[in-house]
Amino acid sequence: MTPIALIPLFPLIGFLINGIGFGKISKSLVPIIGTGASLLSFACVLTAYLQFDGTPVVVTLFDWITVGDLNIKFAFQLDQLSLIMLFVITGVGTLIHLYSAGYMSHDEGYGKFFAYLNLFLFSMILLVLGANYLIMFIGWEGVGLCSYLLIGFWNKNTDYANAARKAFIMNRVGDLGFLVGIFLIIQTFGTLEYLEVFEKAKGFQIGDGIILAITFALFVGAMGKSAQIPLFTWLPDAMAGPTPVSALIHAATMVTSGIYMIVRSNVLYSLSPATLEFVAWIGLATALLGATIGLFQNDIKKVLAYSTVSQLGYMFLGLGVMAYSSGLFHVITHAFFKALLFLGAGSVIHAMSGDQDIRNMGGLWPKIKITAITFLVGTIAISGIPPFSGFFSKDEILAHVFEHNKLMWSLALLGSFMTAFYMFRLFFVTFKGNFRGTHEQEHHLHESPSSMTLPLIVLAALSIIGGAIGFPEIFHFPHKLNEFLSPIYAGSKSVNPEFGVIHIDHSTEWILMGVSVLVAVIAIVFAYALYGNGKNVPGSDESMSGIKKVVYDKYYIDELYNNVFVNPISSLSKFFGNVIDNKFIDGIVNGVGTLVNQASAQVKKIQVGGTSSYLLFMTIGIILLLGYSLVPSLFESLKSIIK
Amino acid sequence: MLTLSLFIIPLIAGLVLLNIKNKGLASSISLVVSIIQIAVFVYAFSVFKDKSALLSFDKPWLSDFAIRFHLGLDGLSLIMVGLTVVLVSIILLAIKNLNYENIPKLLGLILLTEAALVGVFSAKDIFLFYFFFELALVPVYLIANLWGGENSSKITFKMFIYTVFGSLFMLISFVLLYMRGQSGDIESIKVTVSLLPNLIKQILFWGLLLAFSIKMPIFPFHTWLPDAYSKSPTPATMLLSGLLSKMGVYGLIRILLPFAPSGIQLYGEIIIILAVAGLVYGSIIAIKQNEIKRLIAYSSFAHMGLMAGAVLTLSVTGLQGAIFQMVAHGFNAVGLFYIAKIIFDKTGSRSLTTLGGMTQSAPLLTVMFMVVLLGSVALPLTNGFVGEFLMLKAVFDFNHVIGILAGLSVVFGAVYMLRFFQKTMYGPSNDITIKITDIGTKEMMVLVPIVIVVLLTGVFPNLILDISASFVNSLGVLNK
Amino acid sequence: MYPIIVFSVSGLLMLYLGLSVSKKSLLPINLAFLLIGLLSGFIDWNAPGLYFNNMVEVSNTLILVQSVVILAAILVAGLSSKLFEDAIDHPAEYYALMQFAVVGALIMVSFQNLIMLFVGLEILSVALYVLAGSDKRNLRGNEASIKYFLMGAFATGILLFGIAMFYGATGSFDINSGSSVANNLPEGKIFFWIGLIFIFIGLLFKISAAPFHFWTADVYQGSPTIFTAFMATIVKTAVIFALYRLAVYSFSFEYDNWSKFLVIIIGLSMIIGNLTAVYQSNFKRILAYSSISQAGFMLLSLIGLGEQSFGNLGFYTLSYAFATISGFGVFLIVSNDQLVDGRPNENINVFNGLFKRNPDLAVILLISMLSLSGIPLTSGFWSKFFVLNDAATKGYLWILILGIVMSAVSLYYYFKPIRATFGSTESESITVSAIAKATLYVCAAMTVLLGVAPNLFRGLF
Amino acid sequence: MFESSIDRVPDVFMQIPLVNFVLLATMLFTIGIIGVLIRKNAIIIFMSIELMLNAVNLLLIAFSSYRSDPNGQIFVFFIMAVAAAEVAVGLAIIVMIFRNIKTIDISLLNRLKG
Repeated sequence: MTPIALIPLFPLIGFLINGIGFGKISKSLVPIIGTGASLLSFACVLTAYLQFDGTPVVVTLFDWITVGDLNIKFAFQLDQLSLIMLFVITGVGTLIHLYSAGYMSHDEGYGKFFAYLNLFLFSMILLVLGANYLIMFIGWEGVGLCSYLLIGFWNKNTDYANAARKAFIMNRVGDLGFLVGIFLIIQTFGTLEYLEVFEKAKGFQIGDGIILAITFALFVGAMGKSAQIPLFTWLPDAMAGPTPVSALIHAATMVTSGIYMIVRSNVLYSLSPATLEFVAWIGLATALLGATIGLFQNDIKKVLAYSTVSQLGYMFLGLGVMAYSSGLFHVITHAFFKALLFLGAGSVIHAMSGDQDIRNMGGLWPKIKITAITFLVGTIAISGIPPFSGFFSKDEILAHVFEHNKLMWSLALLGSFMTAFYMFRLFFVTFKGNFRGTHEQEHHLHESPSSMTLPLIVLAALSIIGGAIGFPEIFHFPHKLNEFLSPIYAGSKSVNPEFGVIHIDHSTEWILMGVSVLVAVIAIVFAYALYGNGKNVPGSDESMSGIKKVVYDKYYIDELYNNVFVNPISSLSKFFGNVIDNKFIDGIVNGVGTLVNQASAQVKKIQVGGTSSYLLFMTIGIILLLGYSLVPSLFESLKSIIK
Repeated sequence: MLTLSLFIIPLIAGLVLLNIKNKGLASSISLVVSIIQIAVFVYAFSVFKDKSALLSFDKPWLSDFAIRFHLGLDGLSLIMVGLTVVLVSIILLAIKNLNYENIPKLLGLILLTEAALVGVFSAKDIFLFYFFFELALVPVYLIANLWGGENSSKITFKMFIYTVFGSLFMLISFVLLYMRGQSGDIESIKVTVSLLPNLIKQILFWGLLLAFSIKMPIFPFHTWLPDAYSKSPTPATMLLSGLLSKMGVYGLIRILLPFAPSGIQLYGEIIIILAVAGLVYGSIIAIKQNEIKRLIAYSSFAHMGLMAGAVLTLSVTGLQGAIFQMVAHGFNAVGLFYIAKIIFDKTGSRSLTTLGGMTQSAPLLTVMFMVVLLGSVALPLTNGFVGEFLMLKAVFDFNHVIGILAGLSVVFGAVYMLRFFQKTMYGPSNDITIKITDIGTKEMMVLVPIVIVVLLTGVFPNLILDISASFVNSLGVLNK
Repeated sequence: MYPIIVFSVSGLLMLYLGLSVSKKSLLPINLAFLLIGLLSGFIDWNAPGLYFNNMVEVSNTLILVQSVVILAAILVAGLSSKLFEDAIDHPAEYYALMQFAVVGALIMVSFQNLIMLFVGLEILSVALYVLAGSDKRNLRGNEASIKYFLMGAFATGILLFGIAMFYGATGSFDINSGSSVANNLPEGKIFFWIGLIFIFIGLLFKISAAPFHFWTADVYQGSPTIFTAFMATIVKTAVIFALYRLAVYSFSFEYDNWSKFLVIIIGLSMIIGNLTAVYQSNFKRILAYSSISQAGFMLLSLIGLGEQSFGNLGFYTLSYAFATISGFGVFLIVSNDQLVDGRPNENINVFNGLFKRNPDLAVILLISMLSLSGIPLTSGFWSKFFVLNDAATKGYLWILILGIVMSAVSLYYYFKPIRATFGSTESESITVSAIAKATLYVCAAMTVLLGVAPNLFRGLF
Repeated sequence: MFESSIDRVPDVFMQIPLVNFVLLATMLFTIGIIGVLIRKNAIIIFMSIELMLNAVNLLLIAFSSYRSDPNGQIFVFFIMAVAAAEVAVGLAIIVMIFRNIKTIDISLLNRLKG
């Protein structure tokens, strides 16, 4: 077997061992197997990277589905894009596995948890490593399943189980779009293999209707998986899962698969500017929506969740303006700092004995110093302060947006202002001021074990230096990421002349950078002014009113969905089941039976009587019969007699 | 001869079992029969490509009427017979460990059903097909009646009379055909069928369609199904949902497609719309069902709708998908009903409102349930996905709007199946579910093979698709 | 030919033996006579021809049909074992009457002259009038008997008028003379037509085709069950073959005309028979109405009237005999086991819980009902298939569809007793005498055997 | 009528045409039927049936002599013999009923219904 095929194999084996052996394998062995599988996988990625010579490697394991002319192979494709994603997945994945070893150590479902995590890694690797859309779809649905399993990990709680179900079903809605996209691709190109599809796509004109349909359908899939409007409401609910899950799945990897998919299909998207425009606006809207809701949330993980929604919006915004690399760049940096923030939040929650409400925290800085410092690093990174990684990726997106559309840029800037504000609000309220929790909590406050802090430190380091892979052009450093990825965009370049052309001169770019940093700094100062002393604690849920309450309650979008989709379908289900099915259709069926019965009762009536009536009926029968058969022949005979 | 033995072994064994009382003996006989059947089938499978003559059995039956006792296996039949043989073995295994009275007779009746099903799936003569088609119902009817408790009599009778009513229309069609052709041979009728006058073609199409759509069932002929599935005892339900409903799809492919191509050209679209309407309709109804078996019943009905729609698109993809899905759904439905039975036996309840939290005391059951459930919500790498993917593609290619509507069932499927899962396994446990025990070796012996099949055919669907391809390619009535 | 002689003699002998032999040994003697009669028929095997001054015909196929009649009688006799010993004072009389009735039936199957038809019919009918009323103290039996008698005699009158007209038109009673009227004058044709219709009506009455079926339900219900079974099978067989002979030999050249009204009668019979049966709760009445619809199906063969029709009818009657006798047989045993007001319970609910009480009986009942409703792999399926096929070849599509739709309706009432057997009423098990058991087993086994391999019998024709 | 075979026709038909016999017999037969239909007394119904049979006898004899064919007359003997047997059985049945319910009004016999 080639090392490429080994990449998904190790997590699969890890899953099987931990899954089948659940309850039988000793507790100390479980994390070793789980983390080991992830680490081995990472090692394979590294090997594959070292062996990689710049041309895509396709490894076909077997023919998966062969029907008529359509042959879908179970094949992996290793190229620049999948390598980048694999590094993120296995790298961050390994760190989170390590973190979980400490975080979950008191949970009874310890082995199960690691099994699920490994299964997730396996699915995610399939998603990015597949050589065709259907393998991607396997991973696509597979990560959805793992997300379901992990969100519902503490399924005794009905709300958590509901959140898990909601996530799966919303994803399914998106998956349907993806599936339609796949059907359209088969119809259009006759194949699903990336290389063939993209090669054939070069023959299409920009703005071709079918490409529009394909890209749009695929984007619907991305909306579901990457929590974009209108399919984003599951992601905040998904915070019901254990925190490492939020970090791995709902921040660093799974939710970015939509971005991966679009980058992967960049040829198609470049062919369809209309879809790109749509993607950009959806991304922007999501970024703003997420940011506004994030302003008022008081649950530490919810803030991060909406922040994730918002950051994903930025990524799509970047993709929408054809800055594929920038989107991907942000995926990477976001993976670092958002995983860091989540894990840090996990560490805080760990310290707070499970409490997630920031109104009960405060003054944690001296108690859990490593967590606090790393958390601060993450916060700075996400706020876009140079030279932290978030600055570079976000700025690159903003630059492209500026060139594309000034209105978009200003809105995006507003978003980044809010981002910096709510993140620092979160930081100040959590770590500054005095402790507001109960005595038991205060007594229990402690720094997390090293298996948890080590990942924090590593991720913090990455959050700081991660931007180095993509310096802006004006710094006169090589943009490593762009260079590495450029073969991926060969198709886009050839089909869309707009792709990759930048008109901004250096002075404008300097100004743009300056503006975005300034905005972030103002936001931080603003946040400090409000919350920096730790006195100004957000009020209780009841005290909110007006617009603030609407935003705090997430614009009542969940309620809207309930009223527009969930409740009508429930009523429809009952109506169909009880009325249409039972009363109407079955009524007709039973009615036929009743009809026969009734007819029978009527027919029976005339056949009950005395001998005379029987004889009478018989005689009538005879007469009728005679008449029926004799009248014509009698008539004939008479005619012949007359003749 | 091989096909004949596949038919005759369960027949004889079934008759023997009906006449013995000893439970142990009966169990071992049924086990032996299962093993022999599977062995014979595997052998038939191995000779399928090279020495297919071994698979055919052809003797005159009614020489005056040119009706022959002709059994044979082609790609489609091989798959269906294989499904029957394996699934019946699993059902037999499952039954033995359930608490039913009079197990030997139950096993015997199941074996008789198997014989009839093998007959249906391998018959090469229309009359033979018709006989077995009708006959397969009789033992199931008896099972439903004898082991079904108080109120099942009325419901199973409705099912019986409804489906027989449908198949009588098939008989009309066959008699008409037979009078025109003076032979019952399916292959030769295929050739001559285009010469028939229009009226006969019409009657043929509608008669056959009615028969098969009641059997499957297709909307709106389905109302016997929810009651029949939910009120019948589990063995009968397993047979009905896993195998008997497949006779309808099989009939569509084997009989209707080649016999009434002109009718399908004319009315195919309406039928597809009906089928997809049933798919969506059934899925929506399933969302709010609280009774486990009823929920699975509606889900089953929905799946059958998609199969019918896919077949009538007359595309290679649709047919392949439907054939694959027959196998997949067979296993999934049997698995689900078996799990429903386990849940009922352990808790005494089939209502979702009273269950919950079972995963805490029955993790193994949860896992098995999960895998079967994933199969039936068509998660990739399980068997459900391949069939559903191909069928949806076929319907989508046929008409984008219908295709997307059909695709909605994928979403709804997730909704009701996960609700089912959540309301039984997740959530806080209650008085009923707290003290249950997990499943043991007996149950695992049934569920593990199902799970293996679910995953194996999901990862390697070409195992089945390769065989059915030989049939589909030779069908010759498909749109290109 | 020989069976007629055998039974005429043995019937008389039986009457004498009844005086001297113990009750117990009468049944074996009766069965022996019937068997001798059955075998004697085969003396004429491969000796076809007309006998007794062209009064009766003998041919291999007719011998087969006669065997069906005798076989039915044997099976009914087999069922009678325990019953006759217990309930009836002078069973010999009834055995004798049954044998005489068989003589009548045999004559009707093979008559060559209308005189023989009349004589055969009367021998059969008069014997049955008596048998129907054999339970003298039972008012229902009395009623059945008088109804049967009055209406039977009325029908005989109709038949005779027809025969007279036929004679007037052709100048002969020979069944082949019908065609001679073709050369006759137009006035003769009117006589002929009146004759044809009246003869048809007379016989349709006996076979209880609608609308001449009114007596059937009452008579079936009122008569002792054992004789109902006898009536249902033997009369039907005899009359349908009589009709067949007339249709083929006397009336075939007028086929185009009479087939038109016959097909209406068939349709009526199917509709009325099946539809009325749905609402019944008395098992004998259900079977009575079922027999009306079965008569409709049998008559389909006359519509077909091809080379195969005779064989089809032969198969139909045999299959019908097995199914009906086993159905009545199970009912007889079960209803005598459960008395209501001192009389056998004849309601459907008598079968409640039968499967638990005696599964064998339940299975036999199931097979019988499946066969009557025409479910495949019972002989009933083939018989219906044959006759429907017969009719369809003549282009009567609608009757084919009607027949099949009505089969579906018939399922409803045929399954009433079956559903009852699965009921859970707890009651003690039923014991069955050896001979009756054997009879029932034979019937059920033959029903299935002929269903699997119809050529065993069908191929003989 | 029947001119073609006039030379074979017996003398009586020279005075009374065959059709008159047929009409008479038919009328008798019809009277019999009407009697059967409207009377309630079993014995009278039975007598009406006998009337029908005798109408047939008359018809047969007429045809027989018109055709100069003895078969018809032979048939009449058969009918008479069989009718006698029927009478025996029929009267026995009627007597049996009379013993049980002291009447022979058939409209009172209606216990058999479904």
